[in-house]
Formats: sequence, C-alpha cells, structure tokens
Amino acid sequence: MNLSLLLLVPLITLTALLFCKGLKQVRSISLFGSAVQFVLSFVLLYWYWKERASGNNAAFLFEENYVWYAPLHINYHIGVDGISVAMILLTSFVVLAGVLVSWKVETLSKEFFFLLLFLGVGAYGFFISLDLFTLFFFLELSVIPKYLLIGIWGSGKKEYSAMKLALMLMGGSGFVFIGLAGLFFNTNTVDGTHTFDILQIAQMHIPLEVQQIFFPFAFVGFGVFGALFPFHTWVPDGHSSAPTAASMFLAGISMKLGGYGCLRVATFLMPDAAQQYSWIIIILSCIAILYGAFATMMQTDLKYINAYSSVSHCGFVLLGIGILTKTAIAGAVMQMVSHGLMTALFFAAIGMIYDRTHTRQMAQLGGLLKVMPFISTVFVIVALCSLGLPGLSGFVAEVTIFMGSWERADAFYKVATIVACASIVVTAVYILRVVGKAIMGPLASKEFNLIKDAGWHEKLATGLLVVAIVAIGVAPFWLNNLIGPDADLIMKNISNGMVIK
Amino acid sequence: MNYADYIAWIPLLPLAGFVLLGLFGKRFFKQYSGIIGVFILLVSAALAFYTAYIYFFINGYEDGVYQKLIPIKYVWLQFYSGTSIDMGILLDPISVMMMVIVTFVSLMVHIFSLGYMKGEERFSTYYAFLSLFTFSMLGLVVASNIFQIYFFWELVGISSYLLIGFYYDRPSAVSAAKKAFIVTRFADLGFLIGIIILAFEGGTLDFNTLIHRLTDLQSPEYIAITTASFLGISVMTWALTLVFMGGAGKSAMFPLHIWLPDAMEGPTPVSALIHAATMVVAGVFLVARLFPVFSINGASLLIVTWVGSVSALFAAIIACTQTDIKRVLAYSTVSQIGYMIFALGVARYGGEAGAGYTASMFHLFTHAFFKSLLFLGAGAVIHIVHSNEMKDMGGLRKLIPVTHITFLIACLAIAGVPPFAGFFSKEEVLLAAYNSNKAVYGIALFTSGLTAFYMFRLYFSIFWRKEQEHETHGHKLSLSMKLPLIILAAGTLLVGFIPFGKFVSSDGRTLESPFHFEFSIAPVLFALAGISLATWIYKKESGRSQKLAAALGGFYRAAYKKFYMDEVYMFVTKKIIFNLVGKPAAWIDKYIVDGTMNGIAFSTAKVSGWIKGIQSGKVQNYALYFFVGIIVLSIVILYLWK
Amino acid sequence: MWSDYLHLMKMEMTLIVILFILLFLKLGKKEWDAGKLLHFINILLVINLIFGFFYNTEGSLFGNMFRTNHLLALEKNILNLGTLIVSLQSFHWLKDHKHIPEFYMLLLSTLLGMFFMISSNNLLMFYLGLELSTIPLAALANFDLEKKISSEAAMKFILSSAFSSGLLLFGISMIYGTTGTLNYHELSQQLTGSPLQILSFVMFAAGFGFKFSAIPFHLWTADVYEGSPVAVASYLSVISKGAILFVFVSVLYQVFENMTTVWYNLLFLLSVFTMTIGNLFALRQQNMKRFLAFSSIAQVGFILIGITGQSSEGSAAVIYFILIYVFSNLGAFGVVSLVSAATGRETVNDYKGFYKNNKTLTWVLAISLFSLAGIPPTAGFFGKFFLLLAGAGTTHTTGGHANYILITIAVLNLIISLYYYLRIIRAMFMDNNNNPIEKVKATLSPNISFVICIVGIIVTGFASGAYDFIYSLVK
Amino acid sequence: MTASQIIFYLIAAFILGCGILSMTTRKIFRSAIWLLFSLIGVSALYFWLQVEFIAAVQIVVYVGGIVVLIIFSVFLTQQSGTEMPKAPRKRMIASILAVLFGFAFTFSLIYKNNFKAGDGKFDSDISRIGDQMLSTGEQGFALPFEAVSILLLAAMIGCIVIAMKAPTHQQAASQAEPKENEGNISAKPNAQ
Amino acid sequence: MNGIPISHILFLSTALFFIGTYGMFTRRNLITMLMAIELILNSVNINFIVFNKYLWPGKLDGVFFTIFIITIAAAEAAVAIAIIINLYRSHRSIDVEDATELKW
Repeated sequence: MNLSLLLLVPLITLTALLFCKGLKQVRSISLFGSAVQFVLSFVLLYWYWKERASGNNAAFLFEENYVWYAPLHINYHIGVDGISVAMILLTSFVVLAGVLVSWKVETLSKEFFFLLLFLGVGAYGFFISLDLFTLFFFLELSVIPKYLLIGIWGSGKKEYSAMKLALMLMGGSGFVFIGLAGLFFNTNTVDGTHTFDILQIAQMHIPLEVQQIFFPFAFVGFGVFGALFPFHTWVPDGHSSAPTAASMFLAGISMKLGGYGCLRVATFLMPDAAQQYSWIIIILSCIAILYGAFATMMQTDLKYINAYSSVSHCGFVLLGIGILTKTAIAGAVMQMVSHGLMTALFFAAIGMIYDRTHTRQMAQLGGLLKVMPFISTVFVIVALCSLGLPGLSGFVAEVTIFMGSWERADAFYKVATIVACASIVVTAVYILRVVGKAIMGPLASKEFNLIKDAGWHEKLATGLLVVAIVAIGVAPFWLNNLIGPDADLIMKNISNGMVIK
Repeated sequence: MNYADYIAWIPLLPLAGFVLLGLFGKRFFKQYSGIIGVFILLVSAALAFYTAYIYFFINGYEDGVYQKLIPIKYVWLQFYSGTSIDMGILLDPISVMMMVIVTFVSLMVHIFSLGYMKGEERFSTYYAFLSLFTFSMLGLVVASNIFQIYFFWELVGISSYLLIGFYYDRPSAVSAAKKAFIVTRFADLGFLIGIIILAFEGGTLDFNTLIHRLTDLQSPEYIAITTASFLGISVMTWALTLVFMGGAGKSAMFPLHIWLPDAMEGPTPVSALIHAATMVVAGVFLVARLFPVFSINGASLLIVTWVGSVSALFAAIIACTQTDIKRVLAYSTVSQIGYMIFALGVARYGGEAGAGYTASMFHLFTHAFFKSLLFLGAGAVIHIVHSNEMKDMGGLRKLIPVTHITFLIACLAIAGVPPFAGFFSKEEVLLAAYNSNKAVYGIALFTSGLTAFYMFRLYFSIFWRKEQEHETHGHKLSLSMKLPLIILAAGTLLVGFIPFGKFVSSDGRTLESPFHFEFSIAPVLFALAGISLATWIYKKESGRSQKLAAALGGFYRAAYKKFYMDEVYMFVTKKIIFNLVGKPAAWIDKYIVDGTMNGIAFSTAKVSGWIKGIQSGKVQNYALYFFVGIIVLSIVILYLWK
Repeated sequence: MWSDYLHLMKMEMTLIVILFILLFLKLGKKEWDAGKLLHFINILLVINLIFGFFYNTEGSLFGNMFRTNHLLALEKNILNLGTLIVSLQSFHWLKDHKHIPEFYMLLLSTLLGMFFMISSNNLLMFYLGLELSTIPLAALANFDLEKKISSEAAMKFILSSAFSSGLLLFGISMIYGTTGTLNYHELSQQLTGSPLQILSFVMFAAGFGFKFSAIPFHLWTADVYEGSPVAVASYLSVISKGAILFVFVSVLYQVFENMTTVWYNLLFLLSVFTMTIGNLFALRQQNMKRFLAFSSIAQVGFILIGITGQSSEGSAAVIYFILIYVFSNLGAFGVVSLVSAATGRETVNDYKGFYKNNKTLTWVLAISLFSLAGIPPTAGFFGKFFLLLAGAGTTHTTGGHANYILITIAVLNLIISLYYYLRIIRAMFMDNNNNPIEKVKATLSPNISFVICIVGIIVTGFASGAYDFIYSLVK
Repeated sequence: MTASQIIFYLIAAFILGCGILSMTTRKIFRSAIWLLFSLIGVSALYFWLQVEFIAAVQIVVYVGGIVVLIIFSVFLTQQSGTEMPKAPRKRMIASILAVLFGFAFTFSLIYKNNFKAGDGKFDSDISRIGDQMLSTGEQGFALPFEAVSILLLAAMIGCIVIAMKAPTHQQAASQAEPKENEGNISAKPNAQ
Repeated sequence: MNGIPISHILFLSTALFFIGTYGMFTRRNLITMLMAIELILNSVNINFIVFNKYLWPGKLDGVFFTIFIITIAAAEAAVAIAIIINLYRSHRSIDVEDATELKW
C-alpha cells in the first residue's frame, strides 16, 4: 500500500476544489474526495492487518523514505504502525462527517470546504510522518486553517477565540520546535551526522541531561495541542466559537495531534526524561481531569460544556501517557480515538441543535426529544458515551487507562488513578444535567414545534460516527489488537532506556 | 452436552429485540412492538428454564458439587498478560437461578405492559428499553469476569435511567432518573476502584481464578493483598468494601438508598421489573458472587451485615409513614434487600455456616415473585385510579377482584405468614441471623413485624377503608394484565416449597435446611401482630392513624420526611459540590488560568504602548539612540560578556 | 583580457548598459507613452535577469578588488529578480509619474551599488557600493514629489544614513589603522580582536545594522517606509536589505573569523532586541507600509539568528530565507502598492472587508503574510525553520545550550508576530466594513509579479532544490 | 618643541576651535563660516602632513564646493540674521553626556591601543596617485573610480528630479525649469 | 613624524569626530546637521591620512580612501541639500523638529 496516497487524495481534492463553482459542485467534490479517503483508510487497515498477519514484525509498515533536504538530513519519511492506523481511521471518519455536516454552508462555501479538507491533509500527514521535520510541518499546517474557519464562519466572540487558539497553538508548536531542535543536535548517527528520523533516534540513546532539557519543551508543546493544564484555555473558547465542522475537527482530531505527538515524540524518543517527569505530567493531567469536569458542571452553553469536558477527557490521554505502562498507553490511544469520534459527534449534534433552535444556552432549551427525536437520540448516545457507558467507546478507553495506571506500584499512582476515576461521577453529573435539561423535560418554546429533524446528510454524518463509537464499544479487541503491540514497543523503548541508565 | 449452542441466545435475543425495536420499531411496526417483545422474551425465558433444568438436573451436579461451568468465553479487551475483560457465560447455581428470575419476571412485565402501556406514543421505545434492560441484567448475572459484571452493571444502570425517565417531559421523572443514575454511579466509583484493586492484586479479572487465588491462604496473591495496607486497613478489606459499595448503591442500601423511592417515577411495570425483582438485587448477587472471598474477610462481612440490617430497619420505619403506594413498596424493597444482605453478612463459607448464603438467595428468589406481584398489582390499581396516593384509593376490592386477591397473597408472603413463599425464606434468614448474631436477629425480627404492619396498612388503604365505588375511567384490566398477576401469585404460593438448600449453597454442596417449627413461632407472631395492628388502624376509616402519628410526634415526621436524607444529599451536592468546588473551578479557569494568558497578551500590548516613545519621529533622537546603542553594545561586549 | 572583464562583470555591465539606454531615452527628444516605456523597461529587466543566470564563473579583477563566483552570482540574481518584481508592481504608480527614466536610473544605480558591494573584496569597494546603494535611494524616497511626508522621509533617510556612514567610516578607519589593509583576505589574518578593533567592529556592524534595520539602528526604517512611495519602500525593505545581509554574512564569516565570539555576542544582543522591539512596534501599527516595515525589522532578527549559526547551514539558510523573503515581502508590498495606487488607502482599517471585493488580491496578501509569519505550507515556514535550526546548531559545536535561550526568545516572538499578521488577515476576512475597498483592477505587470511571488512562495519551500543548490554553493 | 610641533598644535587648536564654534553658534551663517575655517584648518593639517594633493582636493572640493553649496542653501532657506532655536534641554544634556562619554571611551581605547607600524616609504606623489587611480591591476583604483562616477551621475539625476519644481500644485508654473542644482538654488522656493 | 606622537593627531581627529556628533544631536537646523556630518567625515579623513602616513606607508590605501570619501561627501551633500530644499518648499521650514509627521 502506498501511503502517500493518503496525502495525494486530499491534495487532488483540494486542487479540484479550486476549479469548482457554486455550493453544489463544491460539496459534492468534497464529499467524493473525503469518501474516497474514507475507503482508503479502510483499505489501509485491511492491508495493515494482512501484512501483520503474514508475520511482518517491523515496527512500522509501508515505509517510504525520500531525501528531502539532504544538507539538513531532512527526509520525507512516512510509515504507519497500529497507532497511526487508528488515528488515520479516526481522521477519515471525522472529516467525512464534517463535510456532511457542513452540507449547507452557504457563505463562502468553496473556501470553507477547502480549509476543512486542508486541515485533513495536515492531520493525515502528521499521523504518518516518521521524520520529525515532516511531523512538525504537518503540525503547523493545521493551525491557520483553524484560525480562518473559526474567524470567518464562527459565532460569538469568534475573532478573539480564533486569535487565542492560533497564538496558543503556535506557541505550542514553537516549544515543539525547540524540543525537536535540541533532539536533532544530540543525535549522532553512524556517519557522524544528525538525524530527524524517528526510527533512528529511537535506536539511539540520547544523554539524560539532554532529555531533561528538551523533554519538557516537546511535551508541553504538544501538550498545548492536547489541552494540557494550564494551557488548555484555548479549548473552550476555540471550540465554542467554531462552526460545527471546525469544532468537530478541532476537538476530534486536532487535540489528538497533541496526544499523539506527546507519545510519539516526547515519550518515545526521550524515555528517561519521560520517566523522570512522569509525576508532573500525572499531576497536571489529574488536575485537568477533575478540574475540567468541575468547570464543566458550571457551564451553561452546550458548546462550552463539551469543550470543557474535552479538557477533562483529554486529561485522560495525557494521564495514560504519563503513567508509562503499556496498558495505560494503549488506553491513551484508545481514548484519543474514542474521544475524537465522540466529541466530533457531540459537536455535530450541538451544531444541529443550534441550527434549528438558534440558541445553545441550556436554559433556553428543553424537551427537544419531542421535536427532533433523531438528533436528540444521537445527543443522548454521545452523552452516554461521554460518561463512559459500557458498550460505547468511552468506557473501553477509560477502564484501560485505569487498569494501566493502577499497575504502577507507587501509592502516588494509585491516588492519581482514584482521582481520575472520581471524574466518572462528576461527568455523570454534568452530562445528565445537560441531557435532562435540553433533551428531556417539557418543551421550552412553542416555536420549537416547527423544527424539522435531521436531513439525510446529517443522519449519514452522525450515523457514521455512532457506528464507529458502537463498534469500538462493543468490540474493542480489534482496536486493542491494533494498538497493543505498538504500545508495547514504546514501553520497551522506555524500559530499555531505564536499563541503560 | 454443549451449552454454547443456545445459551448465548438467552441474553442475545433481548439485545436483538432492543436493536430491532429501537431502530425500526417506531417507523415500521409500532403496533406489534409489544407482541414482538413478548415473543422474544418468551423464547429467552424458555431457554433459561431449559438451561436451568439441564444444569440442575443433568450436568451441573458432579462429584457432589454444583460445578461452575463456563460454556462461552471471549477475550474482549486484553489489558496486560493474564488480565483481560472476557465476555463469557458462567453457569453456577446462582447465575442460573438469576437467569430464570430475570427472564421470568421480565416476561411477566412484558405481558403486563401490553395492557398497561397501550396507546402510549413511545410504545416501541418502551419495549426496546425493556429488552435492553433484560439483556443487560442477563449479561450481568451470567458474567464470568468481574469487569463483565461492571460492564453490564453500568448498562443496567443506564437502562434503568432510560426507563425511569421514560416520561421525559415530566421534570420530576427526569430528575428522578438523573438522581438514580448519579447515586448509583457514585457507588460504582467504589466498585470500579475495588475491581481495579482486586484485578491488580489477584492478577486476573476472571471470577473463578480470582476467587481461587484470593481464598487460597498460601497463594502469593492472597499474601500480597492481605499484607498490603492503606490507612491501617488491609487492601483486601478496602477492595471488598469498595466492591460492596457498588453493590450497596445498586441495591439501594442505606445511605445510598435515596434514589430508589424517586425511581418510582417510571412506569409501574418497570418498577416491578427493575426496582423490585431484578436490578436492585444485583448488589446481593454481587456479594454472593464474590462470597468466598468475602467470607474470609471478617471486616468486610461485618460491614455487609450492618449495612444490611440497618437498611432493613430504617426502610421499614419509613415505609410505615409513606402515602404513595409505590414509595411504600420501594421502601419495602429496600428493607427486604437489607434482609438478603445481612443474611449474606452473617454467613460463612461452606456447610452449615453457609446457611445464611442459601437463605439470602432463597429470599432473593421468593422476593422476586411477591415483590413483582405487588408492583404489578399496584400498577393495576394505579391504572384504574390514576393516582399513586393512598388517599385517592380505598374500597377497590370489588372493582378489581383479581388484583385484590393476588395482592393479598403477596402481602401475606412478604409479611412472612405461612405457607407463602416469604415465610420460608424469611425463616431461613432469621435462623441464620439467630445462629451468628443476636443483635441482628433482634432487628430482623422487629423489622418483620414492621413489614407486616406497613404492608397491611397498604393493603387496607387500597382495598378497604372506604366503601364507595370508584370510577374506572373507562379502563378495564385486560387479560394481559391479569395473567401475569395470576401466574406470579401462583408462584408466590408455590416457590416456598422448593428445597432451596439442595440447589444453592455457599460451596455448591447440598445444604439440608430442616424446618424448625419452634423457631418460626416468634417471627410469625410478630407478623400477625403487625397485621392485626394494621387491621385495627386502617381497615375502617377512623382517626386512629392520625392519633398514632400525633403520638409519635417528631419521630413520625422524621420518618415521613425519610429522615431528611434527601435534604442532606441536596446540601452536599448543591452547597458543597456546586458552590464550593464547581464554581471556584469555573472561576479559576476564567479569571486565573485564562486570565494569565490574556494578561500576557495585555501586558505585551501595554509594553508596546510604553516603548512607542522611542519612535518619536525626530531624526536627532534617532541618531542619539544609534550612537548610544553603539556605545552600550561595545561596553557590553568589551567588558560584560566576553 | 577584455573578455575577462566582460565575463566576470557581466551583471554589472548589463546594468550599466541599461542605465545608459535609459539616459539616452531621457535625453532624446521623443515623448514616450508611459505604459509602453514601462513595458520596455520591464523587458530590459527581464533580459537582465535571464542574462544573469548564464555564463557565471569564478574569478577576481582589479587587483582583487572585485571578485565573483557562483554564490555571488546567485545573490545578484536574487536581487535582480526582486528588482524586476518591484518594477512590475510599481507599474500603476509609475504610469502617472513624470520621471520614469530617472526613477529607473536611480533604482538601477543602487542595484549596481549593491552588486559592487556583494562582489567587493575590499573595504573601499564595500564602502563605495554602500554609498552608491544608499544616496540614490534617498532621492528615490522623495519621488512622491507632491507629498510632504515623502520629502520628510527622504530627509530622515539621508541624514541618518550619512550619520551612520560616518560612524561606519570611523570604524573602518580604525580597522585600517590597526591592520594596515583594506583587503578582506589580509584583514582576516590581521585582525586580532583587540579592544579598539572590537569598538571599530561594533561601529562597522552598526553601519550594516543601519542598512538592514537592526535595533537600535533601525529608527529611520518605519518613517522612511511610510513616507516613501510604496515601490521604494518595498525596494528598501527587500532588495536593499537582502543585499546588505548577503554582504554581512560573507564579511562576518570571511573577514572576522578571528573574532567569532565578539560578533556572536553582538548578533545575539542585536537579534534579541530586533525581534522583540520590532514585534512590539509592529503590534500597534495602523499604516500598512509602516506595519510591513516593523515586520521586516522583526524578520531581520530571525535572520540574525541564522547568522549566529556560524556554519555553512547557517549562511545557506540566510540566503535561502532572503530568497523567500523576497517573494513574500514583495507579494505583500505588491498588493499594498496596487491598492495604494488605485485608491490611496493604506491603513489597516481600510483593509477591513477587503475580501469582499478583491478575492485574489486578498489571497495573495494572505499567503504572503503567512509566509512572512512562517506558516506551512508556504516557503516562509521552511526558511524560518532552517534559520532557527542553524541558530540552534551553533552552540552545539561550541558546547552548552546557551543559544536555546535565543531560540526560545525567537519562538516567543514568532507568536507575537503571528498575532499581528493575523490581525491583517482578520481585517481582510472577518471584519465588517461599510466602505470596503472597491475592486482593484490589476493589469498585466502586477499580475505577473503576483504569480511569480505566489509560485515562489509555494515552490521554494517544497522543492528542496533551491536550498540544496544554495547549500552546495555555500559549501 | 620644534616649530613643526608648534605648528601642529596651532593647527589642531584652530580646527577644534572652529569646529566647536561652528557647532555651537546660534547664527547659521556664522556657523557655516566657522565650518569653512575648520575645513581650511584640516587642509592645513594635510599640508603639514605633506600630503599636498589631498590638501588641494580638500580646499577645492570642500571649501570650494560643499561649503559654497551650503552657504547658498542657507541663503535660500533662511534669513541669515535670525538665531537658530536651541535643542530641547533634555536632549542637550543627553547629547553632551553621550558625546563626552563616547569621546573618553573611544579615545581611551585608541590611546591604549598599541599601533603596529608597517614598513615602506610614504609617497603621495601626484603622478603616483594618478597612475594608481586609473590602473586596473594590483594597487589600482580604476574600479572605485568608475563606481564613484556612477554615483555622481546618479546623485546628479536625483538632485535634478527632486529639486526641480514639481509641475502640479504650483501657483505660478511659468518659470523655466532649471536643470542644475546651482541654478535651482537661485529659484525662489515655492509655497506649497 | 616631526616629533608629534600619533595619538595626538588621533586625539584631534577623535575630538573633531565627536564635535560633529554633538552637532548632529543638537543642531535643529537641517543644514547645520549636514555641516556636522561634514565634520565627522573630515575627522575620518584625518584618520586615514595619518594612519597611511605614519603606520602603513607602503600603499596608498588611506589616501585613496580619503579621496573617495571627499567625493562621496560632495555627492551626499548635494542630494541632501536637494532634499532639504524640497522639504523647505513643502514645510516652509528647515527645522528638523517641524518634520515629524512620521512617527510611532
């Protein structure tokens, strides 16, 4: 399987979009492109499994490696492992759903779809990169489209939010850059030069002092993307101001870039420091989990609720990474996938509600189940997923993280686990509060009687995501088997580092 | 014999029913949803009975012990080696028994609902939810893996949530559903942590292995879990207590019982199914499932005992004062489950010492019959009267005779009057308590008197007291509603005679439980006393009840107000959690964390404003800066930073 | 012998030939149609540009005062290209101007001065090149003859530059006094880093700093950009700055190689000041030209980081970045120039709602600004990345991690700079305006320039060829 | 102290004195004259140093060209009698401090610097200068010569364009447009 | 030479340089600022000649540098004066403080 196809298809779609006129052409081209990509990601999954089944034990499959900037040892090096395959699947789901949800974007539709798919390119590229430069390139690629999407098509105090988001994410990537540069100059390949190649760096032993300096940069940098406390404040504002599809993408994929980066770059390449700083990460993520959950309780705007709950949920991702056990890391990845799907769906549902009722204030909503049963059902499903209901994806990820984090013998980790576990109650409180107020209860306004339920494109979009959530929730073993071996690999690298030390 | 062929269908059929009805019911076969649901449950129940038959009489019993059979098991989610969530079916006496109870009661409720819910707009949704619940409950009881229990435990919780909130446009129903879920969720937090501890210490999540390892006093796991301690209490005790916390939440034990009375906002058949016969006994089932482990940890057993007995008494007292018939029944459920729990608490593993275990299971079994009968009866009454309040009722015995008779049977059973089922099981419970803990026995005995009192208070208030005829509101009890009542009443009459100890015991061996006539005298007398008192006060309309209430004064008011438990909870959540934690968190986020970020931006802009003077537009200043710049830079480079 | 002169100095010769063609045009009796004349001149510049790519060799002339090689030829080509773009973009402004040939004569003589400067192998030649590239520019700054601010700008420019060249000369005289030579090669052996030499080096560097607007030597920049015609401002900000930076790199690396620590420290301080203060000023600018002036000051701060790299990667990164900077900054200036010529509106507020009527121009400006801000996939990202990477590499060779402080400051500055670039983006795309700029029609010339800029911005980054080529030349 | 030394100090004092006066006097015309004297002093210094050619150039270009230019422009723009305004006191103080400190700093470095001396004979013969000026080989300055010539050309063009009366916005556009700087200076400045 | 140490001559040139600098900072008249620059350039010229004659007599680098500086000073002065005249036309003043429209 040629991995570059994953970049090529969106790029061709983008090019085609440039020549489109009118909403209809634009959206059908976008739909077609993202559908092809969707199929492609499943093809990738199929080939990946096939290859693994045939006994290919390489850490990364389908590698392609071309020299890009020879003097700086920058390569275009791509390849996938199970974790990236999972993330790619997630991306293709969210992008396709995002296109469908935005079916009726009338203002500047061409630009809208262009930027949306452009974001997708960034995400795909990021997840398949095996070269730090390429990785960084794709990481930054996805910042500005977000700014434009929020700023142009957003609502509320959109300019402020967009600016905040762009600046904070850029700051994050700046820190990442410092981390990468520090890493780069401390790699010494056989022929005495430096390298950006993740695989090669993973084989080397970076001196501990170096790791101590640059791990925080890399981790915090990616952490900003992944809503690491206290750098999470872009999340609520950004998410709530963004147009539906952009919020879906932001929370669904963009925040995952951070988690993935923390894992793939910070932890994987600087294992000793990861070990040393693990306690800080854990404290911060526990704060994010609980505090995010409590802050959510106080919100009254649906989007803010989901945004703060994303902070809380993404805390689990960082917790899993910080715990440093194989199970916890697998759990973190599953949480990324799960949260990506779930939160995208959540935003889609909120967007649909907003489109129809023109309000997102809980106080002004009520009894929507009566007038839009489909959307409300979706809303309830995703709410349940969010509170970790078994049979839906959230549960799987969370328990994996809990199980993994309890594995660490230290009492500190146990306390952290308990703190994290405690959030499930708080989550239940705010989720049921919002469901009870907005979806159930008496109809809030007579005008709501005129509301029409979801159209086919909305049904398709949410249906896709629901199917994915349920598929993970009911049969998590496929995802776990996809991720598990690679989480193992990361852990091996970490324990090797400890041995050498 | 290979069970796997059909046994998986017992839970899966309801699941299929849920998917079918949930996705397509409303649009394609709204009218037939009930029939489809009943049919599916019928098949499922038949399979369950068949399984029970096979298990108890054909291949479950080997070497004098009922085996723990695992016909189906799939690795569902692997954590680390040896530890995985498996989805499987574990057959042992209690799971088979529970399977039978669940499918049977569920079938009854399905049938009853055909009439009760007729004409409801979300008819098919209702059946879908019922199927979902049945599926979850079945999955719970057959679980072979402790995490599987948790999995279905939560599903049960959510289906309960959905069913309680079925009338979603009533704010009271919505908040009751929310309360039920959150309270049980809180308890589940303990359960979850308990599971994680057990799994980590035991190195497995599989019940059989786990129990085996943690009861073997020589195994490294046992030694590890008992020697490790936290806050001076061994980790084993912590784990079991936390697990029991989950069970207590689901089983509405004091002080986590507050959700159950509110949960009566759901449709009454649902209360019969979930909040009487099946879901609420999940806690009992959980403790029974892990009983071998509990039994070697005295501390946790003690907790179990006292929680059970306090709940039994406490709920019975409240039940005496309530006026909503469903609430009375709800408190009575809490009380009865208290019996089951403390019965487990006073039991020990194996042989005669395990009598409490058998008694508990037996009581669970019989209770399922008469309590669901009571609820369905209450449902029928409500169906006629359109009210839950006792004051709106009275003198219904002629209007709905079938209901009257069956209700009476159930009341007698729960009061412990021979030869109804409740008598036998309660006898055993009391006996077990008597043999191990006299204080508990005293409480239990007193409670059984109270039980008889409030049940007959209920009975008389509904069917006697007033003589005037009620309007029927055009409703008549259809066959579909009468049939379950009759079947359950028959069950109530008969199941007491099952030699339960033969099938269910703590160690799987047959436990002979001889009937002690002389021992039964006291409980029966207490029961009769309670009944008589109730008859004296409530059979006719008289001022006696008010006088009694006045005589009890503050105590009555406190009991009537459910001992202010709701208010306490309200205080904790609203004042403490919301105001002292939630609001500050939101405030800190807005003004401190975010404020810092904004502050950085603001101060950058500020600095930018300050330094604008440099760009004054005057060439001579520019030249001066230029010159000073050179001098300063030279000095720095020459002397300060070489 | 003569062929040598023609061969090695062909770029300078071409310019001189064009200069004289223009002179004769001016002196001739015929009245030229402005449009035709401009097209004619642009064609000459294109020929000049194309010619520059062929027959480049290495060698030196005039007793080692003049040298050339492939790298220098490339640098000159970059400047040629930039000049062509500036010329294409100023079409609308020049069409109504009375003094077209004079404009080009002055412009090309400054370009010639830069060429001399780049090719110089001798402080005297360097100084002459510097003055040749400065004095006519002062006159050019005054080319909006009716505008008060234009002459104010020119006055500030000429006085500041005269003062700075005075200081520069003092530095040169001291260097001469302590070493006895003006030749680069001999200087590099004679310089020892004595205190007087350090002082004179700082003065010397201040002269450079004046030209490429390093803080605190930058103060003329914004005023002059704002007051001058847009074409001149863009020429100043790109061509003039690029040329002096080329020279700066080669002078530092070749002449002052014995004083590495000194100039590293100096550059460290300069770049911190330049980035930070430049950014802080850029934050509050309302005039687009002034805004771009401060933004280009901040850009210089980043370039200085690359220079601190002290490696061939560093100097390659600098040249590469300047190439990208030519495209990006000229793309931005081009739009501003076009709008300014058509409507006379230059403030940020005028650009509110710009997207409504001018979609293409908005995107050109936006992409250019993204490239300036260093956002992928524009080439600016690659340029900045390589610059900072080169900077980060420095201390690795010398041990320690001090330069990461510089990089961290740079990163923080990148955020600030992103803010103000996005401010413009926001104004164009998001803000409402009751009176947005009407549709601005661009003719062929500016359009060609935009195509060149955008293609350049996109291709230069992705195609590693450009960087590899520069690197191979540097090495 | 020899006569040569005394002459040097006299010249030095003259240069500095005139320089200071030129930079401090409040009358612009006087200032220009003091500048003239100072430049003549520098020229005298060159004579003293026996670089006659430079001394001659100094007189021709500076005294004969630049100072005259300056004086003309003074006439053009200023009533010569009025006093020039003072700089703001703050800047005055800052300047004095900066300049004094800068002088002390610079001169201390110069003073402490141990100047090496090269060997060879100083020969600033006019013919040698002329030869080198047009030589293209080693020690030849033909290229700078060419460069400067282009610079002068460009400067001339620049001056013409700028100082030429702009044709628009003029109240009286009838005046002939002068082509040379000097010619232009005589033209009356136009009110804008 | 002639018994005068080089540092004395350098004192002269440096002092002249700073006198010019002072004038540059404080003279508000544009033309006097131009004069200040001439002083600065003259001081540099003295430096070059002195260094050439006293220290590095072998080549005439300093002398030639001086010649070119003088030439350029002339060109610079011419352009500067043209600009000043132009400025005077529009501002009716050659006070540098009056030309501060461009700032901040």
